Amino acid sequence: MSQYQENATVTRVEQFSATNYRITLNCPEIAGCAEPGQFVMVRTTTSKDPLLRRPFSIHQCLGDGSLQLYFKVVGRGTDLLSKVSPGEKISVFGPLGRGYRLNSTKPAIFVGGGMGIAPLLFLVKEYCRLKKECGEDIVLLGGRDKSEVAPLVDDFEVYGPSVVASTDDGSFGQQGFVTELLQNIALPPSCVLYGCGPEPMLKALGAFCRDRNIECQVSVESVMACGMGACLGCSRPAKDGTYTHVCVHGPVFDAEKLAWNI
Amino acid sequence: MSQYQENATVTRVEQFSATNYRITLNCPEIAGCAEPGQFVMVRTTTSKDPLLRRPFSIHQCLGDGSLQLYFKVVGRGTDLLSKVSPGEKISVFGPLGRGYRLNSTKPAIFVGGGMGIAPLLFLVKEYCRLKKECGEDIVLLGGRDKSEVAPLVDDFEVYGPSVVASTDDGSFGQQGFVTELLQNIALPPSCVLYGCGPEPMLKALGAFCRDRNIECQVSVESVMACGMGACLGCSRPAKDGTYTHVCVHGPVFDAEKLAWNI
Amino acid sequence: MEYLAPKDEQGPDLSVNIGSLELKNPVMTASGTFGYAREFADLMDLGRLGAVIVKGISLHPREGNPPPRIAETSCGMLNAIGLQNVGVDRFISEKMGYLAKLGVPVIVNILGDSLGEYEEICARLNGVPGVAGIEVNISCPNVKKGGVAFGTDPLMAASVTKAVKNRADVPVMVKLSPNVTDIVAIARAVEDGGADSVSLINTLIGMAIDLKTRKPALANIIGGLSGPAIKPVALRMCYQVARAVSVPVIGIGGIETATDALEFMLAGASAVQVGTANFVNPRASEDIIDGLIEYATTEKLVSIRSIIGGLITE
Amino acid sequence: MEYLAPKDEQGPDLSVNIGSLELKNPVMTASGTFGYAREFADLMDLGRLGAVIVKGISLHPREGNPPPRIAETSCGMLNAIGLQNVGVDRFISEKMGYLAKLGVPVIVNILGDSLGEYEEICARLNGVPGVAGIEVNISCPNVKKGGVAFGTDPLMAASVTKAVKNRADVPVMVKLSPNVTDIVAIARAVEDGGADSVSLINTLIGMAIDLKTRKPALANIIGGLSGPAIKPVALRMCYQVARAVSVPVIGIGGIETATDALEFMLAGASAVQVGTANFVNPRASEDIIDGLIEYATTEKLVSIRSIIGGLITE
Ligand SMILES: Cc1cc2nc3c(=O)[nH]c(=O)nc-3n(C[C@H](O)[C@H](O)[C@H](O)COP(=O)(O)OP(=O)(O)OC[C@H]3O[C@@H](n4cnc5c(N)ncnc54)[C@H](O)[C@@H]3O)c2cc1C
Ligand SMILES: Cc1cc2nc3c(=O)[nH]c(=O)nc-3n(C[C@H](O)[C@H](O)[C@H](O)COP(=O)(O)OP(=O)(O)OC[C@H]3O[C@@H](n4cnc5c(N)ncnc54)[C@H](O)[C@@H]3O)c2cc1C
Ligand SMILES: Cc1cc2nc3c(=O)[nH]c(=O)nc-3n(C[C@H](O)[C@H](O)[C@H](O)COP(=O)(O)O)c2cc1C
Ligand SMILES: Cc1cc2nc3c(=O)[nH]c(=O)nc-3n(C[C@H](O)[C@H](O)[C@H](O)COP(=O)(O)O)c2cc1C
Ligand code: FES
Ligand code: FES
Repeated sequence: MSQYQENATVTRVEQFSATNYRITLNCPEIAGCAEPGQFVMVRTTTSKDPLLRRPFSIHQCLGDGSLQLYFKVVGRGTDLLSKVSPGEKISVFGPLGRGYRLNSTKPAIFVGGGMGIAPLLFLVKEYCRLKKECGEDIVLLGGRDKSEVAPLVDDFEVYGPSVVASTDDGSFGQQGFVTELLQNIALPPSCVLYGCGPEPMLKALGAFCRDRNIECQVSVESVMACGMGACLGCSRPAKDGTYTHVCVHGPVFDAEKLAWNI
Repeated sequence: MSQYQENATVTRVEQFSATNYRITLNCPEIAGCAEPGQFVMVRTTTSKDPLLRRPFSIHQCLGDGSLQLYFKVVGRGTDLLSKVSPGEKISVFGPLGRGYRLNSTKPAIFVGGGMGIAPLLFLVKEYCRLKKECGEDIVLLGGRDKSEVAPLVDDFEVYGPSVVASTDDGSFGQQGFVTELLQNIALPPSCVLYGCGPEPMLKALGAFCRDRNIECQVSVESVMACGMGACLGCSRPAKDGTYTHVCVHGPVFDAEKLAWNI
Repeated sequence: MEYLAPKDEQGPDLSVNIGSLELKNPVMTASGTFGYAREFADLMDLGRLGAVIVKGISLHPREGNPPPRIAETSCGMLNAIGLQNVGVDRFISEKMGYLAKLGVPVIVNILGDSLGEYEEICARLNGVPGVAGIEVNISCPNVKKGGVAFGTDPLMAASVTKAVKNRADVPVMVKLSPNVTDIVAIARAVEDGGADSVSLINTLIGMAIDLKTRKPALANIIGGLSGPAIKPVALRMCYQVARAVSVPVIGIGGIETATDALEFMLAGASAVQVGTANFVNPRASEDIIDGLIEYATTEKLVSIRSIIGGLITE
Repeated sequence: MEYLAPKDEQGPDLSVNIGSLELKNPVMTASGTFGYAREFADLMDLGRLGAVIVKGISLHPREGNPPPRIAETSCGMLNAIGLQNVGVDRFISEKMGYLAKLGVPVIVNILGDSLGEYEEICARLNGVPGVAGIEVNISCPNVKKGGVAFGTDPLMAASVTKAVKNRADVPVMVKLSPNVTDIVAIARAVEDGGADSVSLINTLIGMAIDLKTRKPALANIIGGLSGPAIKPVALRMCYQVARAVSVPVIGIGGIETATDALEFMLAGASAVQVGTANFVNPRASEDIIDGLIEYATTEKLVSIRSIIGGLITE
């Protein structure tokens, strides 16, 4: 698992809603070895304020050495990132962490909530590539409103799985949480579930899968300073009472291994 | 003397050389009451780093509420300022300090070295406007090379005075310092000299004028935090042994009143 | 006095009490960063301030340090003004007239090299119209005790507090230095000495060097660090002191926005002072007051006082 | 040992001496910010470092503090890792093997709650191949003395230094806390206690609050402030200590570039440590080494040592 620090050129900026953006970066070294579920640390400014890099899941790796990030503006770092223009350079460092373990013989359910959709596109693409035929696989996408989900549906469908969507306000797909969608679908036998999204959703996914004895891998977040195991800042309680570190032991964990604080 | 803090819109960015820029800002309140030799404090970023505003002489006030700055990139603040684009907004606060006292009955020599050229354009314009006829007045402009001086010559000549230039490398006008030009021109009787530029040049102007009993007003620099008399940071030794404050007592002083440290 | 008008009837109640001093809102301007207020008259409505704290005043005028006196650092600045000021007599005759008419409590920051100097300044300020309080800067060196700052030793800090309290006819706020091992010990000593409130922090001692010239950036070599860079230290000290003393605490250090001010209040500050931010945005203190009104309105606070010390630490 | 190769024959002489420890250049990585070096192997040439200082090691493993452990502040960050580490035995068995092969001096940062713990860690490190020095973190609370940090009292600082010196078979660097009234007094005490060098500064104690949740940003409430924000304080302390002691001083605090490193050296540091910058730019320490080579070349320095203490203060 090699890691690279690249001065990536921004090649495209897409704005999906007032706060949601997708940017495409040319960083061939990172894109060349990234795996689904891994993340990168991005410098959003050349100033010393904000000082630290920001972690973002790898949304997609394209064959031409590009890598995409899908993100929401929540603070100063993401605000700065949303304002980059094609041609600008930003420092990106990765790929980092442990991604999803791909089990290409089993049918899969992919559940993404809000920005948790980000890593799933790369995951679905790789999963379907390995599995060749993934018509039985299901992608559940949940968001606040239409603008958070709709622009991505085609990107998922192109790989073959069926895509079902929900929104909090009912403006697209079913109204409600993505976990409600899950209750209502017919699960393929001996499937595996891959999730990413807010903590309450991941906790619910974990409980759902435990009840049904389904393997459940989730990608979680944490405050991070280094993103690569050097600062020990990204600790999070594990079920065995110890701390695990999201940047090196995760961000993807077996839901069973984690302790949920909420 | 009113002061305003305006969120000025950048309307034009001109690049004269690798390091020299002129930007035009729309800030009607400040432009509406500024006097030649006064300055403004500019925020070059919305980040907290660099934290403080930067002082810049008012290069020109145009009738339409615009104000121009002419500056050289020497560090991070000026670098950021050189990268603004038309349409962007930056916070400008002023007009500040005491400008040149205009003596419109006397013939005038204007001497600008390097970025010291900046305030002189506004000064020459106002001087010539008050005096109506300024064919006897002389503008001496000195710079490192052609790119620092040549683009501005027309802007001065349009107001009527004769313009003589020198450059350190001889690429435009006479080779040498602008103070050498001064030695060689015929001074109109009972003239007044207005200077702005590096300290050694100003010191030399002061000595030159003292010898000839000519009134000499110079604009000097200092580190500044507030630009308006609140921090007492911009002190500079005066000839009487006290400290004077560049932002409120200057930046224009009678050369006679200052102590020169160099 | 008219400036004690407790609250603005139009909006939420922002008034706070600093002991016997009632302020219409918790936003004051920090000493040395707001001149004598007049400098800001064009740029904001001075009458809206909770209080104005003026540049430190000594018994005799001081010329201050040679330049450069200022250097920028990452998210902060260093200053070594050297306590330049006009001296207490000229302050009263030249500056207090204007200040007294603002309709805002004026707190006079004072400094001295000996107990006697502190006492004498208080004596001269007694009865001067418009003076609503005294802030005692104890970061100054005690010339009689070998130049160790009054503010670094609990006994010395207590003695200067007592001296000022004995003389002053207005409430006394003591301003603590952060350059100490145990700020809580100093705060307690000052409280025991009779301080009506404590304000903190003054600047951290720092230094900057210009590699090109190989010289210190300040002629004085060392100076005081202020601005957003020091906010975490200020917030921590404020929190620790507020839990340890029962007099009101005034938070200072890197406050630029209403959010910053509210964080200090959560940590236990009854009011705040805005310093370096005045240079970055001359309207900073008024913007903070507006931000507090907005916050109190959105959060439906009956009074801004309800958030003082409201940090949830379970 | 091969890592004592004094200089890179290709470029200017960057070698410096920290007492008996000769480093091929003055750039080390600060404890707790560089893991156990392996984490950075892909991102830079570890073999170029002047020295590696590893995460603080205690006698027994420590789990560290609950999350959140980190918060960003203006030009800085707070951490309350809680000294999480694998303990000295697992450090030796699991980490030293890799480190010893880097060809770079490895300095082990150690911490304890009592003199006995410090002594025992030294005893276990004695003779371990690759350990070139010990850095003693004295910012930890002394459990026997009511939890007051060893580093805040000159007598306690001296006693921990003596204890470590008596046991250690390698040079001892003592790392000073900046959260004190008089860092010079601590530095002198530590020098008298036998320290071969002093490194400074450790983090300033700070705090951050999240207004939205009304909670501290760190679960531990307070934490250590590092990064560019603290550089002016670090530089000042470095300057003061370097003038007061005769052992080598190692500068730490907000160093991100070769310019920063050179400023510390002008202030009197014989070497520097790079901390938080490793997070911002994982190649920071190597970039600094490149920058020093460039500076030494441009300035035609026979040796980088010639600028140590070269600040011009006339
Ligand atoms: C492994 C990993 C992968 C991630 N992948 C993505 C991704 O693909 N797309 C994406 O949009 N984000 C992702 N995040 C979250 C992202 O890193 C943060 O949103 C970002 O760091 C916020 O930076 P900021 O400067 O804008 O906000 P800050 O100024 O740091 O914070 C602003 C406010 O937002 C809050 N905040 C911080 N992080 C989050 C968050 N994650 N969600 C909501 N509020 C937050 C803060 O508490 C604060 O109140 C990921 C995080 C991790 C750890
Ligand atoms: C009243 C006044 C009017 C001014 N008018 C103008 C003007 O019209 N045009 C203009 O270009 N500049 C002008 N200046 C200078 C200008 O303010 C500085 O160049 C600017 O603040 C530098 O900011 P920075 O962040 O780019 O550099 P910094 O990062 O602050 O400094 C970078 C390096 O440049 C050096 N430096 C700082 N100031 C100067 C300077 N004045 N000249 C050369 N080197 C410097 C510093 O010592 C440092 O080594 C004026 C200054 C004053 C006080
Ligand atoms: C230029 C300047 C001058 C100052 N002068 C004084 C002073 O005279 N007396 C005093 O008690 N504090 C003085 N201070 C300290 C401030 O009042 C305040 O305590 C400190 O700057 C921290 O707040 P800030 O980070 O908001 O600036 C001064 C600060 C600055 C920046
Ligand atoms: C995340 C983190 C962990 C740290 N852990 C230790 C430690 O274990 N032992 C120690 O002596 N210092 C520790 N430090 C302090 C640093 O070594 C250094 O002294 C401090 O961060 C200042 O330098 P900087 O501004 O370059 O980061 C730690 C700092 C950080 C940011
Ligand atoms: S973010 Fe630094 S160890 Fe995980
Ligand atoms: S710059 Fe603040 S007083 Fe002149």
